[in-house]
Amino acid sequence: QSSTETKKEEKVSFENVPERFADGQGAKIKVIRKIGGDDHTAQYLAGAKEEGESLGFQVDTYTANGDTAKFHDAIAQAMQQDYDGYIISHGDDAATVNDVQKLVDAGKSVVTFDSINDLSKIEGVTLTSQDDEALAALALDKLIEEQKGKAAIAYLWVDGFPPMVRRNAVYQKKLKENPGIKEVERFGVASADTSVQTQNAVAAMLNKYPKGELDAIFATWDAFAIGAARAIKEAGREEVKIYGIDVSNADLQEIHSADSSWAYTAAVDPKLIGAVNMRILAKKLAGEDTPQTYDLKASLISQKQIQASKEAVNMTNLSGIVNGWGESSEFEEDWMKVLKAHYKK
Amino acid sequence: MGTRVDMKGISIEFPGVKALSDVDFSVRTGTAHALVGANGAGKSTLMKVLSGAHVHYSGDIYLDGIKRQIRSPKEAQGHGIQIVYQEVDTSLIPYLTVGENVMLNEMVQNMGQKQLVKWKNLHNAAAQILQDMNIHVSSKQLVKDLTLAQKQMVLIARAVSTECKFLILDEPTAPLSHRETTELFRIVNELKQKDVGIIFISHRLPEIFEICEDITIMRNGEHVTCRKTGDINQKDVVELMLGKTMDEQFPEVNAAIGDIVLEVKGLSDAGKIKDVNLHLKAGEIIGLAGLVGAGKTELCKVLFGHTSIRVGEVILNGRRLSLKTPHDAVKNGLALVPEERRKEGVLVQESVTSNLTAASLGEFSSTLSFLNRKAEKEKATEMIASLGIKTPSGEARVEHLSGGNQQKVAIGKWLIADADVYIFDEPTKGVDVGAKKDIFHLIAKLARNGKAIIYASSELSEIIGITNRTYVLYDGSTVIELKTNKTNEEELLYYSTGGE
Amino acid sequence: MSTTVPVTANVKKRKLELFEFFYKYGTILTIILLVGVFAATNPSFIQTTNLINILRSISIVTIIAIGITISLTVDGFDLSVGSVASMANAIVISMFVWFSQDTLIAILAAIGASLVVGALNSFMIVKLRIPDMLMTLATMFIIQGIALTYTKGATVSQNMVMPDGTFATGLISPLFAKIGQVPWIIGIMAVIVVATHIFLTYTKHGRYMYIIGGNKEAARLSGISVNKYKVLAYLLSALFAAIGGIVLASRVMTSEINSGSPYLMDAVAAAFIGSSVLGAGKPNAFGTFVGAVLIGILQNGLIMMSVPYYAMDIVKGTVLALALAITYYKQKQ
Amino acid sequence: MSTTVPVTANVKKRKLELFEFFYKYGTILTIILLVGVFAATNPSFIQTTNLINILRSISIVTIIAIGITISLTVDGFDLSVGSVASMANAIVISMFVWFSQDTLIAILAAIGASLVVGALNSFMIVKLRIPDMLMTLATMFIIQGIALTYTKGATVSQNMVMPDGTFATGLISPLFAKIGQVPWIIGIMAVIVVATHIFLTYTKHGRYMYIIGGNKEAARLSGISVNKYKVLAYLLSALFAAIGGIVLASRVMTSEINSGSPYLMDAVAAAFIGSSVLGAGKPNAFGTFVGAVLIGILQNGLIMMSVPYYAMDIVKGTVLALALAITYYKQKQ
Ligand SMILES: Nc1ncnc2c1ncn2[C@@H]1O[C@H](COP(=O)(O)OP(=O)(O)OP(=O)(O)O)[C@@H](O)[C@H]1O
Ligand SMILES: Nc1ncnc2c1ncn2[C@@H]1O[C@H](COP(=O)(O)OP(=O)(O)OP(=O)(O)O)[C@@H](O)[C@H]1O
Ligand SMILES: [Mg+2]
Ligand SMILES: [Mg+2]
Repeated sequence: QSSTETKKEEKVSFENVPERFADGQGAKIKVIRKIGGDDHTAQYLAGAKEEGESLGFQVDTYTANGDTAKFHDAIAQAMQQDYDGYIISHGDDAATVNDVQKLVDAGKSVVTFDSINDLSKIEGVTLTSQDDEALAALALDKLIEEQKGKAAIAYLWVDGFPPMVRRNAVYQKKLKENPGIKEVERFGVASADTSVQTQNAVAAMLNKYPKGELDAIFATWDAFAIGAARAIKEAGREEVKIYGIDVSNADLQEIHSADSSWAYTAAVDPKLIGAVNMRILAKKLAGEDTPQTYDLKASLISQKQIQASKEAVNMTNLSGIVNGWGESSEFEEDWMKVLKAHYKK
Repeated sequence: MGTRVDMKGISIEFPGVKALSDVDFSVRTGTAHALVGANGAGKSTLMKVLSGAHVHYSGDIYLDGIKRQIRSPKEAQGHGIQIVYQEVDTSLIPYLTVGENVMLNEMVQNMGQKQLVKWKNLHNAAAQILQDMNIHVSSKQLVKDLTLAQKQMVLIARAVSTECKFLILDEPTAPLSHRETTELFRIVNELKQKDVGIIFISHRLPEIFEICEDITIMRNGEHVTCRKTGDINQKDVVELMLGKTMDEQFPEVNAAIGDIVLEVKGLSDAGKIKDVNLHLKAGEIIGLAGLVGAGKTELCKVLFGHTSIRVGEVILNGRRLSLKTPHDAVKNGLALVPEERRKEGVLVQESVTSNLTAASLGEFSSTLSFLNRKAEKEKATEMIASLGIKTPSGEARVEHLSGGNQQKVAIGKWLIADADVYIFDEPTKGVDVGAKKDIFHLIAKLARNGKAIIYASSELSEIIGITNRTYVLYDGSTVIELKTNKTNEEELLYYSTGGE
Repeated sequence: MSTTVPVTANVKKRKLELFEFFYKYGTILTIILLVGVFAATNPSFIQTTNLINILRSISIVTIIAIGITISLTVDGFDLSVGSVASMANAIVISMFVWFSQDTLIAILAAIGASLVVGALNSFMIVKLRIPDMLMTLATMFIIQGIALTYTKGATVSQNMVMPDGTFATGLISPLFAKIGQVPWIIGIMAVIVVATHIFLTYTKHGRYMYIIGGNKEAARLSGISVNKYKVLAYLLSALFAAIGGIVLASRVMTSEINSGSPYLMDAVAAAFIGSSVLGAGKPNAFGTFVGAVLIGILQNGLIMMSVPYYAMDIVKGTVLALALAITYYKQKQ
Repeated sequence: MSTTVPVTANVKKRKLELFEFFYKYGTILTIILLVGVFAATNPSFIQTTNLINILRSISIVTIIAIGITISLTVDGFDLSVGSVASMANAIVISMFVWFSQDTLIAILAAIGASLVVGALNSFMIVKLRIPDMLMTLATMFIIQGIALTYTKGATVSQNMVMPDGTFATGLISPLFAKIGQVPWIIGIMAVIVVATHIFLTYTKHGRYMYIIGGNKEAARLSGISVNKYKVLAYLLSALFAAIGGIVLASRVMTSEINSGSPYLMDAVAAAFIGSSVLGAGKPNAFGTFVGAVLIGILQNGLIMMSVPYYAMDIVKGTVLALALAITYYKQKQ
């Protein structure tokens, strides 16, 4: 009753807004993510929640902290409840396909991120992903270019995760193409304290390879890169440059500091991923067409850009420094803007 | 006739101790054979060899003249040898029921191919055994809730429940009072009738003369002699045990009695203790007499702040005490030598020295709480010597000491800590006659130094021997106060049983 | 006068009985309370489908916790169950995917390997007398590493890329996939709980294990082969961990690295909470199941109430503490 | 005849002594062996810089393990140390970044909060008699959740974006950054190890704690305030966990989610291994340090030998088992 009253006073027009949202019906969305405990997760969920709430949706989030069975339990349970749409992140096992199939069979809308490819067989589900190939290529090309095709490098990578597998494929290809680049050492663990473990590991590596025997580090994950950067700083070996993938606020701090050796990082804004996922889901709920797959575009962030900035850099003001960062109007329909204006407090 | 066991040339060694050297021992079925010796003489060790608990001995064991291998408890039991160990805690399972504990051997040895435990039958059988022995405990109770005496009876019930040829009882009567002891002797006599051979270890010599036909005396891990009980008297036994003559066991106290130190008025707790009244003067030794379960231990614990008071008051030197924890009691100058030594009295994993100084560490530490280890060690060495504690060194762990010596450590702890009121709960339990004498002399000396002493014991002869006055406890209440020199054991027993 | 005495005694007695009651039924009361609260806020909580969800979600934890329970009965403690479950998961999936074996062989291979781990644990504990917790901690690392090495740190799944660039051709049999589905998954759990309960309570072997757990020395002296039963306990504990891993494999149809390790903590919690259920005072199969139900209900209810994921641990911990408090709070003597 | 007897006795005695020797020095021998092997394969292993690396890498584990050691002395067990370290890390960084406080206040806030946790633990354990492991397990969840809620599940770092869209303006003081750097980080560890060693071995309070750990009932009846010392133990354990978290904060200059939890396992391992060092037979500070050194050397040396990360756990576990085996293997009586 009262909501219709406020609507009348509203300046905005609901003319082109899809019916269900124009009625003020809103939507209940569940975001379920398998991995957790890292900044990427926090930002991704925040992005999705913020975007959804700005559209007047109710958004519940859950992470299974890497526990696959709990992840599936959560999906099964959410199916029981009256959610209109689901965003599934990191469902990289076969069982996710069954789960999503059931959701779709129940007439629900589903958007996925960084999940198993077989999901593309299910009609009506959108698979989004970071363009991992592009991320790896951006960072590696820069490494090859700056080291002039000849370098002894350490490779920080861990197997077992689809994005890592994709990044590794690019790495192997680039190694073959550039025989001057030699991998002398590799390390990687995915645990709750990856950065500290990496820090200790790289400290040992630096000791093993004195000045001149190690030129660069390729870090396929920011948790590796930040650990390596700290170790290099502790050892005073700034000549070893780091080329990384992914970025977070803490990473930007590290890159920004004067004696950091973290030269480049290739990344997609995790918050933006969450937001874009939400928009695609909103379009589905509105009954509009959505693509079957969508890759989010990667950017390369350089230390020079960051250090040139007068003020401190963080994930939000990075957009002013790196072109195309954090701002995408992809899938942002006009009616969404109307809704956002309406629900703005 | 009958079967016999012969142990020949048994020797055994532990790190730092030669516990047995070349010991011979024989027993026949249908008789009770006493094994006596001072604390640490090696009685328990010898019996552990016979029951298969120690495997690293040298020497031979013969059954009916045939050499037999006994290197595990199972083998011993296979030959019909059962044992009730001295330290009850080593053989009871506290979190299981009385029934399961009684039927343990039955469950382990006689189930054969049967896989399922029939709970009803088990509890019925256990209840029957307990009833036959006049033990009033429910078979469904958990063993951890029993008193020491009840635990001892459960163990005896277990041993008796299995068919056996030889039954070893290692100081079974130590925690028992007159009534249970009589009951036990009735059982022993019945077993003798059934042609079972009993090996009986005790420090109460009169008992031995009451039920045993033969006696073997040990000293310092060696066999001294084996006689018929009819051919030897108590005094000679003591002499052979100790290797020296012993004079009067109870000392002349002759302490100057001072003012009232401790007064207890209308004391009750949440359990058994009801309306206890007593008073105690400096230099005085008062006795707490009573049967098993009369509440002696519980009263001692209430006075020591271990169990909380419900009504009534405890007044020490004119001040009403608020006893919330034993810590409060110690601060106010009380000391308690508890009954269950392994559970409550000593720290089995710690060294003798640590044990002796545990209650008085404050005296051995500087203002910054740093310990003066040298002073600690000196004091401990002094105490080891003056109590005659048999230990390889002050650094030896208490768990390796013999039972009686553990008890001495538990007492020694409080002698180092200087208290005003000493509470002794069955302090001579498991202590040999020589050491008993030492303990009585120590108590007398404390009294002469103006300390006030409470002496709780179910051994009436000790109550008569050492105290000035005695309170008899019956069912948790003090029923009467008696002047010791005007009473006798019969009168104490009369009041202990409720004056029936 | 004479009438007041029994009255106060009665009150006291009733108070004691009340505490006794809480001690016995604390955990179960907490469960009832939780169900009430969750059902009141969201009626769908007590729908059959959701109750089945809950049972399904606790089944793997319960199976693994039963293994821990058995190791606890002999006063041991098996920390390696999580990694054994990971390993069993890896073996069973790889048998299908890499080697195209059938269901029986896949399962037997996983169980066989786990029993080897159990045998290793018990050998070191029994023969070298290494304390249980320490030894199984070491085994935990070793098995974790072996499982990782076996899979080269990668996720094993159908059609995966092999190191030589080809694709894995094996398929997971549809029969195997059944194991992880309702009603089978719940049935397996139920059978294991009931069988273990019977084993521990009604057979002499179970009793021997409790006797060993209660007093090892007494058990030895009464002729029980303590070592034999310790070995049995660790074999059973490894066996149940393996079954847990196999069920997990069937549920997720892949083998991820360290997939079993998150179950360790929950399983330990379930077994410990279970020790106090119905005042048992010792580890027992039924109690462990109740403990797992408590944890499962909590998890499910909190998700349903849309508690933010980061606050979930607070509630979970608080309820656990509460259940413990009402279970252990006993009137001071 | 008479001459042979002493000879065999001597041999037997020497054999006994040898085992006694291994029992005492097993862990230390393992360390020497490892250092030898690693140095032989890679001489840079024993360079000063690398030794400093090792000490630096174990410092946080050691500090936290010392807290666990103290809880073990009173026969307790504090599982909440990992989450307390996470919380202290979050508080200290947020004090700088969100509230622009100075170093002293930031550190005091973190320590204060941790002591509240210690007090909660000890209250529940002492007053409600909840078993230590269970209670601290519950606390672990609660504190983990509180730390996550406090940071909203995000990493706290300088210039971070706040929920309201503004930037955090606080800076971490350069003084604070020193704590996590050599030589300070190693110095702090050394001071804590030595101070705890002195406290436990040479003061009466330490002795009381061991007495309580040995036999609580006997300790109580000796007039020791068991409860007071249990409280003290849990407060100290929380304090050291907090210091560990603060040092970690200074080392990484951010607060990551659950940053302290990985330290739990290693710290437990260090404390347990330490119990047997030099035949102490009980938890002790020096032994814990040796245990941490063993783990640290292993980790560092394996990286130097380029052991693949997934095989590292195998080696780590095997060496741990080996150290345990030579420590606990005693000749059968
Ligand atoms: N496991 C052991 N380790 C080391 N020494 C031991 C061990 N068992 C017994 N001893 C030592 O062997 C000696 C004999 O002890 P035993 O227990 O047989 O004495 P006992 O005659 O039974 O004395 P009590 O009358 O006090 O019970 C003692 O000096 C004791 O310290
Ligand atoms: N831990 C306990 N749990 C339950 N009941 C107990 C406990 N301790 C003692 N009791 C009961 O309290 C009563 C008094 O026991 P207490 O030990 O004080 O007797 P006692 O006179 O010292 O006898 P004893 O000769 O056995 O030492 C007994 O009826 C006993 O059953
Ligand atoms: Mg003895
Ligand atoms: Mg008594």
